[in-house]
Amino acid sequence: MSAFGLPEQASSIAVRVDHLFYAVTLVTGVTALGVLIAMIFFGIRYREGSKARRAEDVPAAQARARRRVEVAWTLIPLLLFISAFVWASRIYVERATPPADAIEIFVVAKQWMWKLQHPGGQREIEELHIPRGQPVKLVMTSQDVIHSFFVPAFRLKQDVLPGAYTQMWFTATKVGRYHLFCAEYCGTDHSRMGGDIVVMEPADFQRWLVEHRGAVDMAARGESLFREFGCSGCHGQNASVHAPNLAGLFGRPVPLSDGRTVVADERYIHDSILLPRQEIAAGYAPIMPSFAGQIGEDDILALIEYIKSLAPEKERPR
Amino acid sequence: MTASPAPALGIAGQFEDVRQRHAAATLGMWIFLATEVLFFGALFFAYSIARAQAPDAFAAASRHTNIVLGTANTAILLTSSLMMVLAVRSASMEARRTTVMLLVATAVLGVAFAAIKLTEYRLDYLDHLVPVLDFAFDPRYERGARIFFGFYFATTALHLLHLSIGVVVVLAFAWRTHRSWSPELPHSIEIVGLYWHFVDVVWIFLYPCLYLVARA
Amino acid sequence: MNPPSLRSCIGTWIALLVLLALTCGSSYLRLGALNLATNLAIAVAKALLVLFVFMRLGSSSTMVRLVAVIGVTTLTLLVCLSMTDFAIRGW
Amino acid sequence: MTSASSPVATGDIPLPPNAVAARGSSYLDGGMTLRSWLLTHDHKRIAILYTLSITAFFFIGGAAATLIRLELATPMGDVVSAETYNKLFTMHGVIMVWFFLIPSIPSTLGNFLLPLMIGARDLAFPRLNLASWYLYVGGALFTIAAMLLGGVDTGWTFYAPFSTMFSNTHVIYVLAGVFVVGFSSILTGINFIVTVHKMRAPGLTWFRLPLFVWAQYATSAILVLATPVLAMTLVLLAVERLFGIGIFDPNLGGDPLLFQHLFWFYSHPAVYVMVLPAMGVVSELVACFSRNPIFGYKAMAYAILAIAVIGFLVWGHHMFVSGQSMYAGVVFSMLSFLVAIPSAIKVFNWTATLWHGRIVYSAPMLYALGFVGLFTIGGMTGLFLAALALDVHLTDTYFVIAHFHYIMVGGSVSAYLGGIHFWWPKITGRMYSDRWARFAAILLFVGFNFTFFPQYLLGMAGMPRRYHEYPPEFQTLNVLSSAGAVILALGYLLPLFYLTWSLLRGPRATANPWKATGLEWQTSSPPPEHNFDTVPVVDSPPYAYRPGVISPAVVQAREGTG
Repeated sequence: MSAFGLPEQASSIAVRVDHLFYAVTLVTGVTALGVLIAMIFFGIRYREGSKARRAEDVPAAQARARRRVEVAWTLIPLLLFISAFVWASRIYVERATPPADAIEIFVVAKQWMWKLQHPGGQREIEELHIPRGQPVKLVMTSQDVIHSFFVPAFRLKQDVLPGAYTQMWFTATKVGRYHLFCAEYCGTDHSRMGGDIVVMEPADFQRWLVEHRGAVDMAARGESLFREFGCSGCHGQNASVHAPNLAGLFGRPVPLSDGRTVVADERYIHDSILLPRQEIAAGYAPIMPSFAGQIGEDDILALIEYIKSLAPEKERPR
Repeated sequence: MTASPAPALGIAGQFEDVRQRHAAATLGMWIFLATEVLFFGALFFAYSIARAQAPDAFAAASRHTNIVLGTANTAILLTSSLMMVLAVRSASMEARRTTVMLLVATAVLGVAFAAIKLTEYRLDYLDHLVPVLDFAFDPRYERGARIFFGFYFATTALHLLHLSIGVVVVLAFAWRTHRSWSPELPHSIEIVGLYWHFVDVVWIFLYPCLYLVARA
Repeated sequence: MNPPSLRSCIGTWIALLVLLALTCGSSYLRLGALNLATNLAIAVAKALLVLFVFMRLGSSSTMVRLVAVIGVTTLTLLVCLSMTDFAIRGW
Repeated sequence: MTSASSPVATGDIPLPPNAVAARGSSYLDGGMTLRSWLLTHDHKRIAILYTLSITAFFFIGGAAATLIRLELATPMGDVVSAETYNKLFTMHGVIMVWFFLIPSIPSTLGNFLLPLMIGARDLAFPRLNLASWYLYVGGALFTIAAMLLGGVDTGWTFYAPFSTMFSNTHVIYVLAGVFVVGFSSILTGINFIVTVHKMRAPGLTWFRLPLFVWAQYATSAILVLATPVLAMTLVLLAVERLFGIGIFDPNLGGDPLLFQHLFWFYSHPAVYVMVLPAMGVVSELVACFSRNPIFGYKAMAYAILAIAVIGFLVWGHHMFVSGQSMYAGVVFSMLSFLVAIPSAIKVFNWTATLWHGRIVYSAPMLYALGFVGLFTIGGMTGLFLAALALDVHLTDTYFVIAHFHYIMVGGSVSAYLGGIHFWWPKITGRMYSDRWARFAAILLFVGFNFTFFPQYLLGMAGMPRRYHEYPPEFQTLNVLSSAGAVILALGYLLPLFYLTWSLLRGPRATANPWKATGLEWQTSSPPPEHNFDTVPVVDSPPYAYRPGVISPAVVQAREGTG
């Protein structure tokens, strides 16, 4: 990895970002050079005591020149800026919209480490293995302060917030080991909060997945957590307590007791576990205790995966 | 225009004449009030964002504020503004005694506002509504209510601070007017009045945000 | 700049108290979102009364009026541009 | 360039009789007792108080920077611990931003020159001016207290929830310090705006104002409108930290991006507070030493206003990867490109001012040209950060560090030093060694590029900012940067020596050693306590360095006031 200039291009977006980078460098470089040359030229030609001819009446000469150049040096930069803006924004918007078939990987940041979980249950710390050529989507949250997931070789960076899920996606294009940095200052060991992204050939990746299968997959881990934390006591099939049935819940609109309706997404489930009294589903009593302080963000993600895996009841007869 | 000689130096030697001085002071006060708009504006903005995130908790918490005292205080403050504007008026007519009385009335109403506000704080404390002390609230809304009362105490305390400064300044001018008359007084009192009215305007917005969120 | 007349001062004061009664009373009616709108509208009306009658903004110099407008406009900028985030945030 | 004070072609401004009079009536003759300084209402003496205070802070902040560069010479954290390193960059940022850069040009040169340039005897509110300085000192004391108690590790940006719920350092002291110094800015801003509106000499219409005054005016407007929002943001931070009220921390029910919106609503315009006054200084310098009127004076004045206004609309470009909505990113990116246009116009106009000039390369001019060069690089790289997809890669890396140091240190500090050198004879009544000053200017320019250009490359390669340790492949560039910092430090220390020598032994300055136009040069050096014995009357445009036909706009203006 070279330390001069842009790092290796290891994602599909990196190439396009670099093209834009070089284009902007070229335009600004030429302009800066133009200004520099003009300054040096005028500086030498019109130094005090030089023989160069000056206009009799400089203010009037300036006024004449102004009419010619002022509009030009306002409009030309404007046009260049608009092009750069459109070009850059297109890449940015694409970066914000992950494809539907992306592999979902869950990221939990905490002072000062990255914890990553594959949908198959493989868990990693400060190292992430991904296959080449396949879109990967990261769903990220933080357990404490704001962090930022930064992979220079992918030209990608996204802040990771506590209390919210942010996303980032990419398709790696080149096998190798790349730096992962935390880019948002997060306290004492901020500079040590890093790791590696390991891009592997899809076949190698499959092998890696199998070798590291040790644990059960994420939804299965969620299911056992569901029992461990006693969720099944109320939300389970045979529970006598009047609690919402979670089968098929994910992605559906949920009417709340205050008349609002929210979509049961990651955030809703997350908040319902930690702050059960904030958004009460209509028709239910606010009796669920809060699990704040008892359950880690990575366990919550496993629970979410489990709830996602629950198909609506009529489709899955028991 | 011709070059004019520098006037005798002393107070406000930087000004050419009284009119320039008045215009400068008025403009200065209004710019200061514009900064206050942004100061309190940022607070109202943060309040709105917090309220949008926990509307029910804010509604529930607001019901625990003391609307009788709050409304009475609003009326008192509006009346103090009337006293202030009348003081400005009588000062401009050089009615010295009336001016002093009206300024004192303004300050007394200000003190009454503060006294009621402090009583309210005491009642809030007894109701366990002070976040850092023994806060207790309906567990459904506890989190949001804590934020609401955080804003409640922060905003009212900042307002009270502004009001207290106003009371001191108004009393100082009452004393100055009582001691001796000077031709600058009407204008100075007018500028103090601008500040006083502004503190009133801040309260006009605080009142519905704190007391009237959901009374129905 | 002449000070406002006694009549307009007292009239404004009465209007302010009436508006106070209105805003307080209206909040006891179940109007839904209209409650908030009414309260805000009345607060703005009261503030304008104080600004224009008590503080004589209307008869102040152009520069003073400009300062008042710029103050409020800047605050509006803060709120409106932030809304491009808060109002349509994905999470 | 220390020639005698021949009268200058300054339009119709009459030289007051005392312009070259014997000294004995200067503002410095009011006594040298502590009392005569600490209770003074004279804007010129208050400017000196500010100069001494901010110089002290500049060197404290500089010392922190020195340690930072020393630590970064090797990839491992071997000079200081991670905690200490974090405290160092926090103190460097807090001190340089709020206790040096924001007050730098406005409170020193602005305070001294604004009344002189508009032909006033003082600012509109002299007592308020002194109060501003005391507030500055009060804020400084809080900050120093925080340093002595063990420092603060939040970074100058105080991002929540780290600053409110996680940092174990003395955050509250620094919040209080910045809060108080903010009110110092606000009071200065109010004072300057009222002064420019109400205290201008007869005939000094808006479009006869020097660009320095325009810049101070626009800066003051920003200070007045943005600082209160910062003040409230700091109050809210303190409320969350002290009382656990969930305003910003999501674990308590708050919104961390609310903090960032409020903070950058102030802090982006604050960047223009640091650079607009510098542009004002450079306009004066370039015009004077090219012996030319500023090219496109009106465009320059409008550009200053445009920068100030658009500066309020772009804060969201600090948050492109923060998790704010995608639409917010697009809107703020577009607005950020817009602010580059008036900046570009200014660079082109300074360059064009050289055209048909008779350029003299005195020390102030070298500083000014250094500013134009470094500001151009800093501004151009700002475009990379306004472009969304590029910002995603570059933000929070050394690219950003290099970018804002080019603007604020390469740009603003060069202009500040240029201004100090230009008006030094006016302020102190003494000349300095132009040879040494030119040497220092060149040393600074070289040292600056040496220090900060490698940081662009580091940022491109992906080195994040605020890193105590870094991967070994970044070492070469870091060593280059640290080596450059040595040259830069020498460049900053050098003026201390030759300017002190000038104070003690320097030859006496005449009223107008540079043959400059501008009312401040029409009074003696140093000026008398009340600036002008007779109020000057102005009936010509600024920068009348060339006799000749006055442009039609000016003729109209003259008829208007005639």
